[in-house]
Amino acid sequence: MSDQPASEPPEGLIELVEALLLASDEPLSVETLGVMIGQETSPALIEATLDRIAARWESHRFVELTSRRLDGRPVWQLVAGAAVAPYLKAADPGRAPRLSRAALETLALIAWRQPITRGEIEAARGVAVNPQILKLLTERGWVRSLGVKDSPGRPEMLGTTRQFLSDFGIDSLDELPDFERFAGQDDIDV
Amino acid sequence: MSDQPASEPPEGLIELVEALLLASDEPLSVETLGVMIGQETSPALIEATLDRIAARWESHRFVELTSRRLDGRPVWQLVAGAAVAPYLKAADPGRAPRLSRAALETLALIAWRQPITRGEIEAARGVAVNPQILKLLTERGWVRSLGVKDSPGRPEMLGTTRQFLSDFGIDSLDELPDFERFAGQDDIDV
Amino acid sequence: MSSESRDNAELRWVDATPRVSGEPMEQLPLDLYIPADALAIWLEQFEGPLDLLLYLIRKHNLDILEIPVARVTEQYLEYLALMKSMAIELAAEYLLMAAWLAEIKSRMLLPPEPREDDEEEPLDPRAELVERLLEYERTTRAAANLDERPRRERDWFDLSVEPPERLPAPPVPADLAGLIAAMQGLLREGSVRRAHHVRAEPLSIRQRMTEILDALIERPRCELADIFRAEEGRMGVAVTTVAILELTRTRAIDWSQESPFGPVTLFRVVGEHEDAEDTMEEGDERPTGE
Repeated sequence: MSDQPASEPPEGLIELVEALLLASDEPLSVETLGVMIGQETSPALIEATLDRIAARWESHRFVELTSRRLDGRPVWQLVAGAAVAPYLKAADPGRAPRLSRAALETLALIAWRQPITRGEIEAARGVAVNPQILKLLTERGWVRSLGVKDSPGRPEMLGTTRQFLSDFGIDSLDELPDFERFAGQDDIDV
Repeated sequence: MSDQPASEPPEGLIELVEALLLASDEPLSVETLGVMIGQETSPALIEATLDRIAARWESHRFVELTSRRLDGRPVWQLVAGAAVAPYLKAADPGRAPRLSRAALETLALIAWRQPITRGEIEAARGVAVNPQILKLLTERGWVRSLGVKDSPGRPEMLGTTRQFLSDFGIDSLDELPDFERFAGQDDIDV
Repeated sequence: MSSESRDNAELRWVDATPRVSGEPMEQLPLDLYIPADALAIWLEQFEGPLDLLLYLIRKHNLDILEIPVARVTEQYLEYLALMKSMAIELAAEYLLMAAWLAEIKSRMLLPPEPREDDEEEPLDPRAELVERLLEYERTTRAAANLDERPRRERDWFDLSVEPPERLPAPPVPADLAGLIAAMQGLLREGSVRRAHHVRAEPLSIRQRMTEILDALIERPRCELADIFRAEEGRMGVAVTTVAILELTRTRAIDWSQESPFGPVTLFRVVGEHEDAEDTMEEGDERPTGE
């Protein structure tokens, strides 16, 4: 901020800068605001205006004026707080999340065949494992690394977590149905 | 509005609806706001909240709450008026260029006469269609291809988009006045 | 109505002048002269010969349905001469219009052809010109109608605050039944236990395309998962995938995925291109090998 005390910004300037911040898609720097408003408005006055806008929105529960650095200079933007997210989400239909078949198969293989490497999953499913699926399963807290396998390339071994057990309502991995005995019979029909 | 007097909306609700209006890309209906906020909030209360938000911004020189009809129901949006245009343009001179008469006439023919081919536009205007105009109209998201016409040369058929409707504040194409009504002998005698 | 005397046209002309746009009479050009520098700027405003012609007719408040072709043609040609003298590049459309006007004019000078049957009125040579002028006038009015509407980015601006940082995706619910079914499917496919049981499978891509289309006739959309048949193994997956891609390429069907790794929905294309925007890029996996 400037050394000189800036004069008190007039109400019209505060409202103009507020409207410009709201109407711009990008965060604005003091320089850009200066170009918009015109050269006769000093940077110090614009900064004082931003201070006033920040103060105005400070009491607002859901919107605030934030500043961050972009290309080495501070830029300003009005942003909605995280508390708004669930409300916005609520009107977004068709997003009822579900695991895709690919994700379910990957998770099943990890659950039943752990420790299992990515290569083994690919071999079993016949398709490349999309890294996004592993990321999703990891972020969801269901899959974790069990270390690396002592084989060429030292591939990572994957397994399930306690969170996986509790989310799927099972006490231990032993509770997962044992298909292997029946699998042989199924083979005959294939 | 409801017959029953709505109770005074709490400050938190006002700020929430304000934040939702600002954080959504689309204008919002009372119904959508209801879905966002939760079923226990009555439409009457949401309408009272919108009234309060409108009143809050009424004194603002550049921002106002506006309502228009979209798909047959009123929707609400916080917008800035034309007064901010020169300021926004100052920082981005290429922003929303003025529409030439040629562009407007071409757009009007596409809007009223869709699906229409380039050849039909040229016949109606008596001059060749400048490709730059179609490029501009397409880039602004107003005009799109509707496929090719099953006639010699298989010319492309053009039509307007939802974005066109929303940018021009048109509820639906049915809302456009009958093209034939524009024939005017009468309003020549000024 | 077909033969209008020149005098009559002259009279209309003079009559019309005082009424144009309510401008003071002395400022109205009674002939065509306007200063050359003004003309250059002024001519640029015309969108073409129809526009210029319409202007000439409207400026002098002539009934478009009764255009005094002789008079208008002269005036139009004078404009063209002016444009030429000022080295304004004359578009072919203007010359074409001049030729058309001259043709109409010459046909108007001829006595109406004696008609064999009296039932039909003789075709007015001006009829087509009038129709095109009226159509163009409607277009200019429609354009003005559009321009008058409050427009985004001109008369109003969207306001937005940046939505909250990356809306957290709602957690995917745990689905034990689905998990077990997936494992069962994998086992039944045989790919988990056995390497390859390559057999000449009686699976045809064409056949599968037909089946998918049949399924989409019964209902407008269906889940990709419903199309795959676990019992067909990897070959079945491959055949079905190729069939779907082929149908997509021919735009017989389309598909969408609401969210990454979400279920893929197939739907039939209804002739509109409306849905094309919803189409996502490739699926989340591609067959390897096979």
